[in-house]
Amino acid sequence: MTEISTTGLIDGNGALHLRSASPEEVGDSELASAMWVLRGFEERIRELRVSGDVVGSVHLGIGQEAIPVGALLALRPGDPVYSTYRGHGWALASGAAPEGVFAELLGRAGGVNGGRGGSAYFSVPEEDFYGENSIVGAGAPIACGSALAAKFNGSDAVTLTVFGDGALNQGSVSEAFNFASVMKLPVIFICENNGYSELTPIASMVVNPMLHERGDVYGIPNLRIDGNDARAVAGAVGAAAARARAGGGPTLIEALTQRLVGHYIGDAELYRAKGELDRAMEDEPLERLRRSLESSGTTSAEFEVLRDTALARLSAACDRAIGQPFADTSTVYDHLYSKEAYRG
Amino acid sequence: MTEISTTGLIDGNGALHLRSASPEEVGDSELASAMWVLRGFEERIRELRVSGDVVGSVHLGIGQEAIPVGALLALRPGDPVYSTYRGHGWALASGAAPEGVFAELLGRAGGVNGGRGGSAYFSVPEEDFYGENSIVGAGAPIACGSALAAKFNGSDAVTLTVFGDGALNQGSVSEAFNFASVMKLPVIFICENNGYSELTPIASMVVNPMLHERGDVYGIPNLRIDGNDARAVAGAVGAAAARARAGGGPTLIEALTQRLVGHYIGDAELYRAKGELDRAMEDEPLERLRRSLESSGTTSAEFEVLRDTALARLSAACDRAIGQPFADTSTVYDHLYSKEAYRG
Amino acid sequence: MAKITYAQAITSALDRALSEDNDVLVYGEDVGVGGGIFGCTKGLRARHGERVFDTPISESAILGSAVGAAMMGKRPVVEIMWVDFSLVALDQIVNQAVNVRYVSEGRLSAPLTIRTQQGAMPGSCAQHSQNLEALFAHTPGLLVGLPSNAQDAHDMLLSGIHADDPVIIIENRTLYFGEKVDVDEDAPVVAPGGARVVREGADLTVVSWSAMMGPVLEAATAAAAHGVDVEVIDLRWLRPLDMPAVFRSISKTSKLMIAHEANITGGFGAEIAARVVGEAVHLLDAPVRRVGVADVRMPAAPGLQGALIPNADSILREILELARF
Amino acid sequence: MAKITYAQAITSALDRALSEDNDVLVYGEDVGVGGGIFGCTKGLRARHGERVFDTPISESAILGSAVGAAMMGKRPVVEIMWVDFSLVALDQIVNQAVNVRYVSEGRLSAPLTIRTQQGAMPGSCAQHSQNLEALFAHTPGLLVGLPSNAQDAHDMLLSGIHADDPVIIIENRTLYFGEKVDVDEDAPVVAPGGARVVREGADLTVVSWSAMMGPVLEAATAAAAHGVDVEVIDLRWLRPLDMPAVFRSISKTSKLMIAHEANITGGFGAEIAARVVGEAVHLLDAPVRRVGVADVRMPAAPGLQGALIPNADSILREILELARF
Ligand SMILES: Cc1ncc(C[n+]2csc(CCOP(=O)(O)OP(=O)(O)O)c2C)c(N)n1
Ligand SMILES: Cc1ncc(C[n+]2csc(CCOP(=O)(O)OP(=O)(O)O)c2C)c(N)n1
Ligand SMILES: [Mg+2]
Ligand SMILES: [Mg+2]
Repeated sequence: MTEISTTGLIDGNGALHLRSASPEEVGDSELASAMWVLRGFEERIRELRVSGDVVGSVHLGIGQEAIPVGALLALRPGDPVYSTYRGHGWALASGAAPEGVFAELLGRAGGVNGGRGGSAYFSVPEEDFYGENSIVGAGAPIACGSALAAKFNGSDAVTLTVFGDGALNQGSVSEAFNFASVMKLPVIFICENNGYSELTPIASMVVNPMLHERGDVYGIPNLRIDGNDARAVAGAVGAAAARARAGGGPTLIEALTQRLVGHYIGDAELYRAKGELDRAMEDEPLERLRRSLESSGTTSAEFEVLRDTALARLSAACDRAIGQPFADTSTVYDHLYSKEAYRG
Repeated sequence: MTEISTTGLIDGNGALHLRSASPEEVGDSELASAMWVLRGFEERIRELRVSGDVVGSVHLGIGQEAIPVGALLALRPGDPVYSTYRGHGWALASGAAPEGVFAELLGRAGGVNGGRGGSAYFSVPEEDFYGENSIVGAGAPIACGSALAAKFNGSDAVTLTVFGDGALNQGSVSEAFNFASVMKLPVIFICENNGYSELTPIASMVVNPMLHERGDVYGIPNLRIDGNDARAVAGAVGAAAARARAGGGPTLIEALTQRLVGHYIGDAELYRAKGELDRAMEDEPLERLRRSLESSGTTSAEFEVLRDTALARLSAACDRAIGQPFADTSTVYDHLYSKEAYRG
Repeated sequence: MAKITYAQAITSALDRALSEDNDVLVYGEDVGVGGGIFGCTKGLRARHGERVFDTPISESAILGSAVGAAMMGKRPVVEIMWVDFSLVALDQIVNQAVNVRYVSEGRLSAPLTIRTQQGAMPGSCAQHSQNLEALFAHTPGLLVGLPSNAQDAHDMLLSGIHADDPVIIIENRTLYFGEKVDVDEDAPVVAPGGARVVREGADLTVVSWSAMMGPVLEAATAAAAHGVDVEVIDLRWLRPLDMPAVFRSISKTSKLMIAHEANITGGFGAEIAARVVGEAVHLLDAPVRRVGVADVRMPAAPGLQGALIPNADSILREILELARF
Repeated sequence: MAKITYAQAITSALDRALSEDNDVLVYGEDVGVGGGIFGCTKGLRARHGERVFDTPISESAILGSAVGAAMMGKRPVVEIMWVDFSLVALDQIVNQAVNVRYVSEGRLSAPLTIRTQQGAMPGSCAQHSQNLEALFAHTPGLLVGLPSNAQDAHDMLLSGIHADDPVIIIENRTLYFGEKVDVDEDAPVVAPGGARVVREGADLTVVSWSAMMGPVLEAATAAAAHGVDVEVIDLRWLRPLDMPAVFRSISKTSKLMIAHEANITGGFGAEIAARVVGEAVHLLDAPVRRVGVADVRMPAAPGLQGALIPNADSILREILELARF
């Protein structure tokens, strides 16, 4: 029986410390706890969106948690991460304290960007999370620049950027692939293939469904992995990071997953066949971990303790965020330029 | 000994009639004549540029003539053609009368676009030459739209678009590949691989030099051919056109060639190694045809007749163009919109 | 007459265009099977089949193919989901579509219609909140319309589709699901252009368009209570631009305010002010006042947005100040 | 002091920036080994090695990587060969670079510098002739400079590289190979901003920038012979915008003309006119006159271009007409 650790990777504020953990030493229970932080965060946000405390388009990563958790286990402090609008989990996995992210989505002054970024476009540079991006594909070239900086700095930082299946059809992503390849940049491209771009199945938008093969023509090593298995993700990202740090250039990882919810909160999901998600529910990362823990002797009560511990910390963080004042409107003109004089 | 035809594909105005010819029936002498029209046009333009009668950036296709000549032999009247700024030869091969193209570059009223397009951005819709494009890569999506129209019209027209080796790194081209593939559009993409993008060798800008393989990931049939051999080009384009007309979708053809001149007239070509073009001069399409004709018994005097006939017609056309009035400045506001009232 | 929303008026116009002209194609991301992320194309695929279709997330391919298809005689109506996304493929509009007719001396044309939507909404981020009409209005060869109500959303879209030129119709997503109003779905198709006086007044003219019309009209009503009689013009089209309508109004009121949601510097309000001061400065007895979003990026938090986006109250304050001049 | 051209002044500034700061990177298409299609980066690769490099023809990758590298502390100076090409990748400027600082509340910044060039030249086609400064000046968060002479080309580029913000320096290729003039290559680096009065005059103010400064100054000289004393302001930066310099001048002259090569409608001249009529209309005793290219596309033929692009003669006519008002 694996020893149950409810807290190894979560601190008292609900912040994850995946970057300093070593994937090999992390047990299923710790993985489950970490994933509960991501899942619990999203579920709480869904409630807040429905209640109107959070507003606007909100894209949840429910079902996709194993990718950020696995990836960040394989990365180190100082490795920059760039995600899409579906990025709450990536921020949390990078190490962002939930309070600041809750506050951001709630438009509070203590939000990681003071409420300016919102759900779909915030960053947490302190945790090397260089931010979400709400323009499909735009993060890929930016991540190349981050890797370029590391290369010129002689640093061994590896940049990771993530985008969806649909994003592969955006020209900027192809440009980024070639640019990264020809410059041998230390960057990892993760394609979260959740089968859909908003309402449209990727299967109807490409002829070759092996999306990772887009790397072939650029000479970018590429592979397809089970994106619902955090260890598989950590393994692939770890190998890619090692190659990148050794000067071997970029890797493209296609991580198969499913989003168990709508594209955004409120999406009626009319595009899904009835029962389409039934199998996915069996396959989803937390259900798998539950089964795995069970098979190694963990009871469901014990599993619930893992979950409840994570949720309790999130809940406290959310309460603190709600207790914050709203973003101060008197500062709304600040920080457009480095100098006030440039506003002229 | 092949019979020498100096005129089979050239009419009295120097216009080519390749679209209605059948590639199988065209002899080397006819090919040579056609190519002399393209070569002679460019050489005359070079003189006119140096003398200042033509101004601005002018991109010659000297050395690359076998691609348009071969391609248009394989196409039919009504098949739309879209080229880049290096498009004089494509226009002529499409069937444009040299006088109108000379006049266009000379800023004359009778230019194919009344002098508005100039060397790098003119069209000859009457000959299904839908024009040059001076934005690298932009023609590829536009050609997809042309093919889309054919598809919805139930027409069997095949659209051909051409771009350079460097253009493959422009995002819009990747988007066009996927779009054409997923919609099974009747379009032929020709990549004229002349080894350089302006001053920069393509070899230093891609990891995989087999450029045609870019088609692989999109499921686009693709091949690399000798672009200095008009028959090889006609064969590849003919096969691609047949597939497209049969509903089989796009093809990507990489045609290897060399430009024997600078990127633009005035380019000092400092980027070339000494002697780099020596071999190319042996390999270039007209020299090859000369050798081929010679080996089948044509004398060099007879070859010169072919050339001189073409040049004489070009020369007459050029003189007529020079004799035209300059573009009328009083019409410079016309044709911005379909209705004058929209200018408001 | 049907009682429908702004979004439904768009669907209705597309339906009519597809029915009346077999050359009309309607496509874009999620536009076909899904019916559009805002439902503006709902049911069209079922009714019109393959002429309504989904595309990859490839704005250059969408716009570029529309240019090519239009050159070959089709009438593509393509959707760019947010105006912000046009920036990944602006080339196909500004370097391509608008040159086709002019450069070919009218031998070719590119009668495509681009539908997009813009503006900020509580929570929308800086990359989904811009108002970019000024970019398009600075592009000769393009026609630019911004409908502020359901009837115009219907009519202006049809005007665009029928025009033999590239047209961009910029909708506003805050208007999509408003009140259902009577829309004449058989209204005759007219040529693009023409501002509309939506409120007559004697003291001061406010020119506005798109979603800003709502707060402007509210402010105008409120101003009446303060004894200021405001004339309100819905400009509707920035190209063609109906300056005569503006001149007519200020020749009566002598005071001009322009209100838009775009950032002020370089916004289209500047053009209107410049035309007035260039051609009719004698008609004015006060400075031209521009109202818009200050020159910052748009933050997501509703409170911060509220501090930036003009509303009925802030517009009323501006009206009263200008009236006092 | 060295006698150098505008193009060489750019090379000199880049050389200095590369020498003084190891974080400076200079890259773009043909920029490295080839030394730039206009030779503006000639010799830099030989002197500074890999920090000066060539890229694929991938403007999104060029601009996007500059955003990312700048966020990580580098000082990328990237070239977009023609301003027209920025339209294939405008997203990386307008949706990305300019949001970094504002949205992060200053936690991040993106101090990239974009060098590009614009304008028409005899024979240049509609896709290589645009003047797009108004698009950039409508983008809060960006600094926008247009040097009109070699010293400014040198100094403003260094100002841009040193600024902790995204900057676009729009050069003009008709200026690259002009006369060699004395350029102080050790001039102190100052912050962006500040217009310059290049000719003092009492009767009428002309505000202009970039390549239009030449014909404007010629026209001003010619106007003197007609008894009209023209003050000429080189605006230099559209952001930050030095309106006080304009106000100072018109408080003396009471007459304002703005001349640019961009299309008139929606050009930046409109903004200046609007600021004046919004804040200082009382200083004027005549309509504000805008001079620019009429709203068409740019044809290639030199004769046709000549009929569209303002020159010393046509500007003089406008000056004299305005002076007579
Ligand atoms: C350039 C651009 N085009 C379109 C959109 C609208 N959009 C937002 S998310 C999305 C779908 C993206 O699908 P995918 O890449 O598979 O990512 P997922 O949402 O599934 O994580 C689209 C089309 C956008 N944000 N940016
Ligand atoms: C989007 C864009 N970027 C850059 C340029 C400048 N440019 C013109 S031609 C050219 C090189 C193109 O090389 P290639 O595609 O190989 O075609 P070739 O000129 O060799 O025929 C470049 C970079 C452009 N016109 N458009
Ligand atoms: Mg997806
Ligand atoms: Mg080439």
